[in-house]
Amino acid sequence: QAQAKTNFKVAWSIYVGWMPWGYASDTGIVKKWADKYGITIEVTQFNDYVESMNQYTAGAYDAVTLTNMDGLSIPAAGGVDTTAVIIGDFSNGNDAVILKDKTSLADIKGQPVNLVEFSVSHYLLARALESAGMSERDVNVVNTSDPDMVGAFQTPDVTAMVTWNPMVSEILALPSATNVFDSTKIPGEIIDMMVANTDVLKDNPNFGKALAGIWYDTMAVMTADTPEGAAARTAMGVASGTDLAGFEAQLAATKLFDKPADAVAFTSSPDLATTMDKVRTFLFDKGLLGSGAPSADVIGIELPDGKVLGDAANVKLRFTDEYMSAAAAGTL
Amino acid sequence: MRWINTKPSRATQIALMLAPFLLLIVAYGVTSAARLADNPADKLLPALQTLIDAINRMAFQPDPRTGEYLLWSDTGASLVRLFSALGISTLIALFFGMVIGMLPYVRALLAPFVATISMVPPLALLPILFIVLGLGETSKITLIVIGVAPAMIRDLALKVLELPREQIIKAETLGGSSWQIALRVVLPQVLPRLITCLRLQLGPAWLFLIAAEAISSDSGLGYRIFLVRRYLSMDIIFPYVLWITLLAVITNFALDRLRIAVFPWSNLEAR
Amino acid sequence: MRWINTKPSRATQIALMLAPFLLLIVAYGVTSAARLADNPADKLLPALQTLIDAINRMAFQPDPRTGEYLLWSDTGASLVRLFSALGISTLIALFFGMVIGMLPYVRALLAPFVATISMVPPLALLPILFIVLGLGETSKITLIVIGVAPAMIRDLALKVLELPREQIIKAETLGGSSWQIALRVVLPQVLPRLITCLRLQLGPAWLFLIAAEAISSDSGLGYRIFLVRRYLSMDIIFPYVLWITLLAVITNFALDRLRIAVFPWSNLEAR
Amino acid sequence: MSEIVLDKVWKEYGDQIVLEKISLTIASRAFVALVGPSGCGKTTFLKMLLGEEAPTQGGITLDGVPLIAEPGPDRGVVFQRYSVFPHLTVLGNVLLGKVFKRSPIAARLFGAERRAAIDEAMTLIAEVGLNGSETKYPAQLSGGMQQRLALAQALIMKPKVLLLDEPFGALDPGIRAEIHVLMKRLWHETELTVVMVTHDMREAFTLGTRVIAFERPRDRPEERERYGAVLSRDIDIWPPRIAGENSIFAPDRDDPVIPLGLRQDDPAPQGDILP
Amino acid sequence: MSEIVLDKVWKEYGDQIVLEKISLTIASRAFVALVGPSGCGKTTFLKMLLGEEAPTQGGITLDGVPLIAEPGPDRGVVFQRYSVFPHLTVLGNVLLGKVFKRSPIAARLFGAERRAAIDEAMTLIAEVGLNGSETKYPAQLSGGMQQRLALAQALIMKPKVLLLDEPFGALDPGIRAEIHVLMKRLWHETELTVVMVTHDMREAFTLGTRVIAFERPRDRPEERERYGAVLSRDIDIWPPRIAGENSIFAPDRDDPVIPLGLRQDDPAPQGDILP
Ligand SMILES: Nc1ncnc2c1ncn2[C@@H]1O[C@H](COP(=O)(O)OP(=O)(O)OP(=O)(O)O)[C@@H](O)[C@H]1O
Ligand SMILES: Nc1ncnc2c1ncn2[C@@H]1O[C@H](COP(=O)(O)OP(=O)(O)OP(=O)(O)O)[C@@H](O)[C@H]1O
Ligand SMILES: [Mg+2]
Ligand SMILES: [Mg+2]
Repeated sequence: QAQAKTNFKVAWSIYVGWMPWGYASDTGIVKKWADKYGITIEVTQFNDYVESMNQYTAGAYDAVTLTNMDGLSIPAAGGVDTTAVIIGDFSNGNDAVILKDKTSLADIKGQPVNLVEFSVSHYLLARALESAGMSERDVNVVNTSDPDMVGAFQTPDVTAMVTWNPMVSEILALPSATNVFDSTKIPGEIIDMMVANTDVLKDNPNFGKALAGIWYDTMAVMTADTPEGAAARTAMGVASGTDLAGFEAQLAATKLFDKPADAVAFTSSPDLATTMDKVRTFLFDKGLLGSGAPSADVIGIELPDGKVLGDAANVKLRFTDEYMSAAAAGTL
Repeated sequence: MRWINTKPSRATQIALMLAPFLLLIVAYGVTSAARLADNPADKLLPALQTLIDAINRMAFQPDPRTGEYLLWSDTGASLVRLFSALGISTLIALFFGMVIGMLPYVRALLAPFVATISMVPPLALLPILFIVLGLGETSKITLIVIGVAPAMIRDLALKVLELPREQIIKAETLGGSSWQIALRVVLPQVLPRLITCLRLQLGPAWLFLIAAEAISSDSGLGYRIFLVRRYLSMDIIFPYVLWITLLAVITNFALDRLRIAVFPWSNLEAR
Repeated sequence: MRWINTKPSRATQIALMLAPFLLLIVAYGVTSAARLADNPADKLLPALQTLIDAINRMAFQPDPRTGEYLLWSDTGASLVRLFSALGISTLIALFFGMVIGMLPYVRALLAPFVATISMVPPLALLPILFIVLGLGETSKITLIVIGVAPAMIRDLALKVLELPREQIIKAETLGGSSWQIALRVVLPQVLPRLITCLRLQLGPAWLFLIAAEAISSDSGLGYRIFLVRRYLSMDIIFPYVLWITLLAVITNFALDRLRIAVFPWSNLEAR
Repeated sequence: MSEIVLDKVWKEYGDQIVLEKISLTIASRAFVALVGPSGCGKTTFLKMLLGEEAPTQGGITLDGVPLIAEPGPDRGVVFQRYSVFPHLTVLGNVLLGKVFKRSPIAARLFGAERRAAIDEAMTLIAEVGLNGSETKYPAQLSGGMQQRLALAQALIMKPKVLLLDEPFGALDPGIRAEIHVLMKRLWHETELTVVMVTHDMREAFTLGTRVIAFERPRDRPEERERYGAVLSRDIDIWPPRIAGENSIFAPDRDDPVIPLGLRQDDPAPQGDILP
Repeated sequence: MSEIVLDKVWKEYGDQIVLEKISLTIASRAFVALVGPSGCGKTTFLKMLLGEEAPTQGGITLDGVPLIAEPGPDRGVVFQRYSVFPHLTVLGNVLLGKVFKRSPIAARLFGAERRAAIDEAMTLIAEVGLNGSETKYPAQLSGGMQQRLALAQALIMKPKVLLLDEPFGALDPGIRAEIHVLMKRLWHETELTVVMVTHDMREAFTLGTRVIAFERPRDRPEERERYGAVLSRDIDIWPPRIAGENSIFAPDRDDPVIPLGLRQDDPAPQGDILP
């Protein structure tokens, strides 16, 4: 299917950890790196996260931003061999379980919980319930679309909600809302990354390198404590519908890997395997690894050290530090 | 012979009628096969067998989690919402359509307002709706009503106004009061039109139903479509879309039969 | 005097017309003030001043990122999509409406298909559309066309069929060929109806536009509404909704004027 | 008694003067035929008698009492079209007036009251020659039968005045002749003052006791707005027709010509009407 | 020459027999008036002559050649309604036939060709008494003027046969009388064979050279489906009317009664038509 080619399409959707892609595209960083490798990269913004993944899975895009869990359950389970090129950040408070007028996680028992079903919120809820010795049977999940979470929380019949930023900070600003469990309690388990089609990447390693180059260039600008850095953060804030302060609040809840070395270290640590095992077990329980999946092992997950979690003959999700290492080594 | 005068025979007509549907199925089959040859796990255009498996799973096997037959429970939930909303819209349209159409004061008061309201995009007002009405069935039904009722009111008020003035005068010379004329002259004549008008709103009603279910729900046809859309499970989406289409076609047809059965004179008029 | 015979004076009429709008504004003001007194940070019903600030920000101050005036660039982007889509739908409807209405063979072939297609909920087909057509303007425009054209085709074909058979026969006795009759007898008579039919589809067209922009876009009125919906920024959503409503009302009115200006005879007919 | 007196009646629509200074006394039980060119204000005149429009100046009295400014059961009306209710059967149409009278809230009759009303309606239906068609809808009747129905429907109210606006204008001549006979009989037998607008001189002279013509004395387009129509002719038929009495001079002069024996007022066959 | 011969023509719709075994020869330049009760198949008969419907059995020839099975420019037609195009002005309506003939693709004329066609059309418009109204739309004309327009529109094609289906049925009697005069003049002056359906006996005898009646011999409801109408009467008018010649016996016997001097065919005033 894939061959050497020069035109690549990248999809991203609006989320704090992915806003740099829009900024990079607007400010010419993408073009700079694409030119360097003699390719063109078309960066497309999606308003709807699910649609961006679907488009990638259906082959309309070469790379997309998504979370580790969705990477496994959507493209990988959809038969598209996918490689995580860049581990951009992990959620460190961006996702939260919020109760209304109650203050402890244990109070969630028996309540309806509004969340985007089968999303990382659902995973976070499962981990939260697990931590309190409960299971999903103790609550009643109601699917609710993410843009409407803030409005929904203010309605009388909503008492518990799991969602992510920017909705979390909007909701927590309401007097009745309490954060009872958030992703700081499960650090490193909700990972935001840029993935690409493995075949495309294999035939066009320059594409991966360009992506890494773009990302770390942009990181350098946006994390700088300079007027330019503030301007970049302001721009990203506005593009995501808020302002500088709002955006920085979201950034604070995000463990951004602005140095490639940190990302390499995170990717290579054995914790990743543990995390992915939890994730795939969760997905299997929910029947999201394919309707006929006999066990959580049905899809193979390759780790940077070459070890495979699950079916080695059906590896569909690969973690690699190749491109991030190259960035760290300055060999892009 | 001119093209406009050539008429197909009965058999040709049936063949022609079926042709585009068959063509669509064949085109689907071919494209699907081609994509699957490329990537056997492709989900966009599942093979026929996959579709049948999915239908079988959704319609005839209980869901392991809840023990329900999903297609039927989804259909039930959606239809309850749809028909409640359409019922409410119909009553609202009937009341406001009649008073706007009959009473000049009310017409001056409400006609421009309803015309403006009918132009407001209801989806944009969803957050307010939720907060005022909560996330339950009420807000879903209300969304459909808001989306559908203003157009019905306008349509019906227009129908009332279109009643020949002669009829109203005649009714007055028969001693009818405003109320009696409303009850015995206007109402029965707009009822069949109300049904026609309801049929026209079936499409929008389904649209708003799906939109409402996409936003917050735990069952319903639209809920299921948007839930599995997350996994690009076209094997479920396609049958669901076909099923919705079928339900809409049947409702449409049944409403028309109902009109003819209940108001036989309304069909005599047509010509 | 019977209620149906009491008529408001011109002045009363205007007062009555404005009343519901004023009432709405007052109701908003009161509720908003009450909510803000409760929680000064409440975002659901912003104070009037907040709304004016937001309008000022969106309409009259350049966006720091792009230097554009957002309201206008959003409006531009949306209107280009809307009008392209409506233009294309109109052409499609005109062509298919006329051939279905005029040619019995084409009618047998396409009428049932179009009727079925018009019942398919287009929102459910969005993923396929985006994959087949990409995410550019094409797929957004196509969604609107898919949502709007089948209904227009049906409506128009019906109008063609409703032309008195006598007229067609008369045209034939004047020596007209199928083509000439289409061009000089049928087309000019369905054109005004086409405009009416377009007006009826404005509501749905906006709906689909907003839905398409909600999924993938980087400008447009619907895009902006969905973007800021995450923050419940009603201070932006309300003005945008009002603005969309206003645009729809103006378009609706302008199309009707256009019809009367271009086809003066179509208004003589009305009564 | 039902004498109508118009005293210097003017009617204007906005700037347009339609009728100018009409003064007229219509005797009780007269049959006035009103003729005049199209647009001269005949319908407007009738609407003023109905109470549907008010005169701009001047007054109208019925039996000396100013006219009620709304159509009511004392004045019946039959128009050229739309005079019957398409959603009611023949019987339903004729019953309606009775129902309105007896049942102000439910607008429906039950039991004995209903049976009495039906009896009365059936008599009237037979009177206008529609027996056998009681359960049909107007769309299943021919044009002539529909106008008969409209007459029956109006007459059940026993109005003092019957106003007819080109009631037979849309009928074919054969059917028209038959309904003329009926009309004349009804006028003879019922306590009615009739005002009928018509375009047909023959009809005016066949039915009326008095023929009145409206005309615009100034009718150039630029004058249309500024001058209205006036009463231009007022002819009493001689020898006089008197309600309830045969003409002494020529008992059968008013008979219509019966054409060639084709039954033109037959109901159209069902197949023609049902789609 | 335009002789129409019908040879044992039957017409059935599905199981329903409408016309039974009609054999008839219509001489060139005849004016046939066709009468009969509603639903007996008069329109169906006309449609067969038009080519709009085909006989179930039997054949129709025009000048010895089997009839083309489609309406065409050799046979003109005027219906009771919908005979003119509402979206074209008077001039546009009359021009249309010329335009169709000369411009097969664009269906529009330009320059000298257009001017010539307009001249011809204007003559015909004057002929039917519509001069001055060239730029009006049909909705701005009275019913009588619309039918005059329909005649002019049909006649510009110089058809051999003119088929009229109750052309004047919807007109008021005064207007009808005027248009009768016109119709007769046109028939005298043009090379036309006319077949006219009418409900009005007087009209049939005033205009026709021959009056034909259709009737169902068996017309009980249960028989309607099984038996069609037959040609029941065929009367040649005597003394004969001959196209292009004045009647020797009574040169003015055919004049219509001119009523009371009211101009009943005046165009309705604009205010009445514009909403
Ligand atoms: N509601 C109205 N508003 C303004 N003008 C009106 C109204 N009704 C009638 N007219 C005008 O008054 C004049 C008389 O109309 P009317 O209908 O009384 O005429 P008519 O004699 O009944 O004509 P016809 O023979 O065509 O029925 C016309 O010029 C008409 O345009
Ligand atoms: N297209 C058709 N299909 C089936 N039946 C038809 C069709 N057209 C006419 N008929 C039937 O044929 C019979 C004759 O109809 P036609 O219209 O010729 O009558 P007509 O003599 O013109 O009547 P009218 O005086 O009412 O115009 C009627 O019974 C009618 O129902
Ligand atoms: Mg009138
Ligand atoms: Mg006929």
